[in-house]
Amino acid sequence: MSGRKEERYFGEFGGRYIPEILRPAFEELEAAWAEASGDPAFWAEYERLGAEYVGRPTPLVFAENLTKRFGGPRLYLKHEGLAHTGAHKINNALGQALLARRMGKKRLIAETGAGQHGLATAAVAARLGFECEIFMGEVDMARQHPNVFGMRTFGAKVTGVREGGRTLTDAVNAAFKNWTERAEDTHYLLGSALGPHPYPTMVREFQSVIGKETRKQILEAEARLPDRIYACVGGGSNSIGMFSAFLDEQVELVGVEAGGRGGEPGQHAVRMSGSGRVGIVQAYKSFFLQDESGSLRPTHSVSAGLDYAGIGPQLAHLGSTGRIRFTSASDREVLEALRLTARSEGLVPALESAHALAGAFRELPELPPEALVVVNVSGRGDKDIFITAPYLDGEDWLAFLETEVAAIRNGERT
Amino acid sequence: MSGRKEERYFGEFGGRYIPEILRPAFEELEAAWAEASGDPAFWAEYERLGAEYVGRPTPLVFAENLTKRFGGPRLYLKHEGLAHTGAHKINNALGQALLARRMGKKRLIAETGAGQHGLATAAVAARLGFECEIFMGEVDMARQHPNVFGMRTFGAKVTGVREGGRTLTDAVNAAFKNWTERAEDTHYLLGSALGPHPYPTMVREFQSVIGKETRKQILEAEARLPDRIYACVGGGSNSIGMFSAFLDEQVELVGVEAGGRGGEPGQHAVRMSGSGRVGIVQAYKSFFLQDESGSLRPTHSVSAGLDYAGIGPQLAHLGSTGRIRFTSASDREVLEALRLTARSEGLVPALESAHALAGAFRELPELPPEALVVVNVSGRGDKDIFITAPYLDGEDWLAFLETEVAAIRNGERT
Amino acid sequence: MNGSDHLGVCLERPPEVKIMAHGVCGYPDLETSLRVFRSLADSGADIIEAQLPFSDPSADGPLIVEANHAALRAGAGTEACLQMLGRLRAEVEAPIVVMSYLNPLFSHGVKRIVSRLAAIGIDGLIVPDYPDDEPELELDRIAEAAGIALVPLIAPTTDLDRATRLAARVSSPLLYAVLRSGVTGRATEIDGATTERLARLRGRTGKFVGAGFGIRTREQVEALRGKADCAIVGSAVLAAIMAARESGRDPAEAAGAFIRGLVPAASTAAARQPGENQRRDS
Amino acid sequence: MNGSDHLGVCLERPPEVKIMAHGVCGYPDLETSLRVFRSLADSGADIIEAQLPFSDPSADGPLIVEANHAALRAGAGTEACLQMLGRLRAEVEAPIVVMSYLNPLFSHGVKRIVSRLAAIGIDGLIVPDYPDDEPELELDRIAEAAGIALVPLIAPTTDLDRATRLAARVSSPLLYAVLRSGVTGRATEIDGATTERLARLRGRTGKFVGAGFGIRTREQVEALRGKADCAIVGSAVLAAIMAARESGRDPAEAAGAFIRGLVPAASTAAARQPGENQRRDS
Ligand SMILES: Cc1ncc(COP(=O)(O)O)c(C=O)c1O
Ligand SMILES: Cc1ncc(COP(=O)(O)O)c(C=O)c1O
Repeated sequence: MSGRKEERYFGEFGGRYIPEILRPAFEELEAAWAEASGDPAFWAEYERLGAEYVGRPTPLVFAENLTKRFGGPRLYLKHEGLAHTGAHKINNALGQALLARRMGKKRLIAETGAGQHGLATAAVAARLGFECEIFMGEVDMARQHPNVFGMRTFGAKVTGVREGGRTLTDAVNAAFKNWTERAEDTHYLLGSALGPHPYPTMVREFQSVIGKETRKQILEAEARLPDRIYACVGGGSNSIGMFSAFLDEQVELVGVEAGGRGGEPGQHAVRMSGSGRVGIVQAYKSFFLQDESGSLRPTHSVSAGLDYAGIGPQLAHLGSTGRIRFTSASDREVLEALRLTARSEGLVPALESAHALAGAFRELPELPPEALVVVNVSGRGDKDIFITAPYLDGEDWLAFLETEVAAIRNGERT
Repeated sequence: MSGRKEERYFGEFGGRYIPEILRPAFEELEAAWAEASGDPAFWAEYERLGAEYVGRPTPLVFAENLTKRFGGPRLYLKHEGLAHTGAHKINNALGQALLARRMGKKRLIAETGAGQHGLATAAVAARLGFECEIFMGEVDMARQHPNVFGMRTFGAKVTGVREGGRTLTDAVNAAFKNWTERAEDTHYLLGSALGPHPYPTMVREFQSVIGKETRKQILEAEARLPDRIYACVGGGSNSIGMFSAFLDEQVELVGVEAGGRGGEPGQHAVRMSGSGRVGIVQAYKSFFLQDESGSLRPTHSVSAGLDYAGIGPQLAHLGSTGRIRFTSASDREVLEALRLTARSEGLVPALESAHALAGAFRELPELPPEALVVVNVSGRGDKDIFITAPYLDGEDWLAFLETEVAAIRNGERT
Repeated sequence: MNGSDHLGVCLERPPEVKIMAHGVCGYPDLETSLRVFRSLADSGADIIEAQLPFSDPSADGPLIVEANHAALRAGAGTEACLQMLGRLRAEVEAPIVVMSYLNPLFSHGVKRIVSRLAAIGIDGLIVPDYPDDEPELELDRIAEAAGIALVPLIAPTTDLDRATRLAARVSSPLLYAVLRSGVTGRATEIDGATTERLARLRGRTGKFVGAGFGIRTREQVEALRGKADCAIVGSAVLAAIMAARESGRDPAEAAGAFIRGLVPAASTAAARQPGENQRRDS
Repeated sequence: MNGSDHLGVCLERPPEVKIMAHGVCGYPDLETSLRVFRSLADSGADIIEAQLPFSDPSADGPLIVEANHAALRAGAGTEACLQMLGRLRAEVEAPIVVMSYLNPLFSHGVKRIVSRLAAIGIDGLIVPDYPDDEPELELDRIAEAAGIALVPLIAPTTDLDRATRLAARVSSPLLYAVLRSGVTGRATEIDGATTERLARLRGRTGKFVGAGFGIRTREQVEALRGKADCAIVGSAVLAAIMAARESGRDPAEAAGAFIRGLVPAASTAAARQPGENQRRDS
């Protein structure tokens, strides 16, 4: 048995429930990760490209106007939206790509839902000279087309997945399947802190730069640690990346899940604070939204990046032990939080990140004025324009799209 | 006469050809600028927000793959696209907004063409608590609608300009006109290093952070100054911001203008390396694309941000003296440069910035391998998706837009 | 008699409040604009203000901007406009003041265009974007030398000391007092404070004061009586022209009718009869 | 006789290369899937592989995935599938092996579902995402205790030493040798190297070797003769069923016909006649 149990599990969650055919790939990956993660030169290169290419550190912004509005607690925003390609996803993409290079791989594959992870992977692949193929459910391809276009611009092949609900889960399956065929030359660059060991650990380590920077920045700004930190939770990479630096501190950690349209099955993606049950799906053990026969349920969220039935095993564990408190925000609350943040701070969060903000806005008024709060803004909102514009801009947006269609048809756009 | 001639002019270019009604506004602005620009506290605040809000410094990226491709000269990219709101424009917006706050103004107005300057101004206005109105030609509003939506998301009012060609020039006029009515409580936040004194100086100073950072970064990376620097030239703010740190050095400075579809009048925006003539328009003296009666000609560029008939007076001067060499790149060259940069370096430049890259790519093969070249990538390409996607993504993009229109009509997007 | 003097003579005569009527050269086309100017003069306009069309008329409101662009689209280059003005000069006695932004003048060559204007017999020049502290073009000196009155613009924000200095710099007998901030074309309320200001301006500078921006009714013209010497009417004339064009009526006739409606009750058409406002050769 | 033994007995009898035929419980609906399984058994399938439908069948190719989702849409929950399997068990003699991903088992409770499968009379269990180094679920121990054969999957990448260890861990008489990388459903070329590997696997482990992934022709089945004991056929059966549905033919009949076409020439229907592959009560 490779990998001791305590390495592979977080409490009862985690593990590596892989088919026999992938065993060599995982053994290779685990060995490479063990070796690289202990090598200062590896981290030096990660940091060099993090600074030079990703644009790290991302700033910690004091949200002066929101602080005033909520009458007290000082609110800071960690702005991962300023990272290259617009979200924290690239921290992990860069780290794994460097590992893949070290392993001599020539090709990167990845799943993507919202497209942010695919975009980050495609960018890093271009930069580091990998061939790249991104698997994406056909439903997601249709609703997140700008990111599809973005990935292609970076030279990646985007392969539509026709199976199941044709969304993120199906893309994960497709990527794993592709990997079983080409494990020799291919690294599967998984996009969140989930999946089989060593992904949850590896992704957390690559994302922990968020928490480390935040810790340093808040100490510089306020000379103390925050009382509370909010992060949105899809698979869990931005939240665990932020939280990991504070696990041993007196800091309340709050994960905000996608409340979607309401509590009915299929209308949300609330796994921890809702109806999730422990299961073993996509090769790891965690909380999943599943039916009584153990099949994953469909999910819904206004933000494609939180629209997933599983959650990273470390978060499942920390949620079970109570170290992380979980809550959720509805689609409507999220759109309002986005609007308020944009108008107050001149910063448009990704819809995913707006969940963290919505969670914070709900609770800020109850906090004492001397409290210190950080919200992780995992990404910027540009990517969401096709979702937010119809909501916030209505008729104007429709008219604009119709004009564009006509212009393309008339050959005015070439 | 306020402002000595040597302050207002660069060689024979510049000046302040304003109507009598704006004189008090300009005297107030000039005095405030003189006072603020000499106050270290002002710059400290500019730098603090630059770091915390804008995300400065932006990285200087070594373009390893392009360097290899062009067989020699080491190529670095200054990545202003990682600045908040996606382009260098925010450096200036932040600086002027801080000045406006110091002057006790409550309202910011600005013109915008591509929408990047409007977006930056709207963001900064939200952040610093100003009321905000952006003037934008109706033609530009239609073709740059995502930025219109972005500005509105920040709470700005976007006012369509129905006059003239309904593009940037008309928006400038509209902003000036609006200013004449509300100068007491309003600052006109002009978007490029042009217009009447003190704008060209002021905007250059706020943008000079680009050049200063680059200088420091290239010295750290290569222990010497570059041999050549390329920047695209619309109004001239990113170029002068970059170049100003190198004017007194042995560094060749190259400005790349919009070659558009070709040399015929109306098909390009080549003022310096083409058919521009000296004129006095929009309150400053410089090179303008004008007809024999002194009226501005229409211009064309695939990039809305370079689609302007005038050029900043300091660039006009430095072009006349030969200190800056001007060249141009055609729409096609620019789209190819964008594609190549995306695939080689995992970074999608704004179409404006892709002009600088296209100019460099044309000349790199002729340079000796030991040469050191910097290109200013003034912005990121996300904003251009409605222009680049029909070109690069064709049918797929059309199909996507049609699906969106149908989805909105069916109420699936609310 | 040079342009300045011609303007001065006109301003000294009755009526008490004169009308300076504005039109855009070449709008809607050159021939029609010539007929419009003629009709303005025939209908009681004491002074003609003829604007050279320009792509970026930055002090003008929507109607005048629109007329500028329409004129340019119809081909009214500076050269063609000058020729039209030559014909106009031959036909009307009233002083003609050319309004132009700087660039059409600069582009033509300042010296060259001023001497051409002088040769035509143009009396004055209004240049809204030529401030007093950018004298490098020497437009002021050149106009002066050619005997063309460079009419200073005085803004509501210009204090009296400065207005006095601006007035003293030029030999123009007329000042153009802008009645309010903003651009041409919107209605202006002419209240007591405004007329007081005009009167003080007249008193301090000893010049004739024309007042413009937003004048469109006989009442507004009346309100100037005793405080200013000339009502300057621009967008309102254009509005009449545009309305006529929309309903298929003659623009020149409509422009004239509008001016006749403005003439103060006290200064009857008869009072103007023997004056300057007649075509020389009609 | 427990499941492992039942499977062992079947594998010892002729024909030389047996057929394990796969179907998805509840596809296209529960009744039809029951008829499909019956028809497979009637038509010469020596072993039935019945898959519990699951939302994320991560080792399967497109056809099987599609059938899984269709079955779920048609309401084939685990409970309903178990009942259908009970009816199947009562009707056919051939060993029945249940194929399931972990989560349907885990979700039901591993102990509980294994004892229910045993009670029904299921002979074996194939769980593609249950690796040997995650024994915490104790599925291996629990299945063993219930006498159900937990059939190990051996990948082309599994070396012989490891394969031997995997085989030795369980009392299952059968190994499932995956013929190539990738997922189910694409054609597989069965070359000399492949059959040699199968033979060595059989030799080293002393177990019966079933070979699957991409088998769809009689020639492929023939190629296994002397090297492996069982051809495992999955997607190809589904393809026949889907084609039948599209053209309005009976899926069960089509599945049977497909299996009849696969049976090696040497093992005639007659040779199987007195065997296990008859419904008990037909
Ligand atoms: C901006 C942003 N935030 C959050 C997420 C959710 O993922 P995770 O929970 O792994 O951070 C995504 C996923 O696409 C994202 O794009
Ligand atoms: C990204 C970018 N680069 C360049 C420009 C051109 O302006 P300037 O020449 O002032 O830098 C613009 C204008 O919108 C822009 O958005």
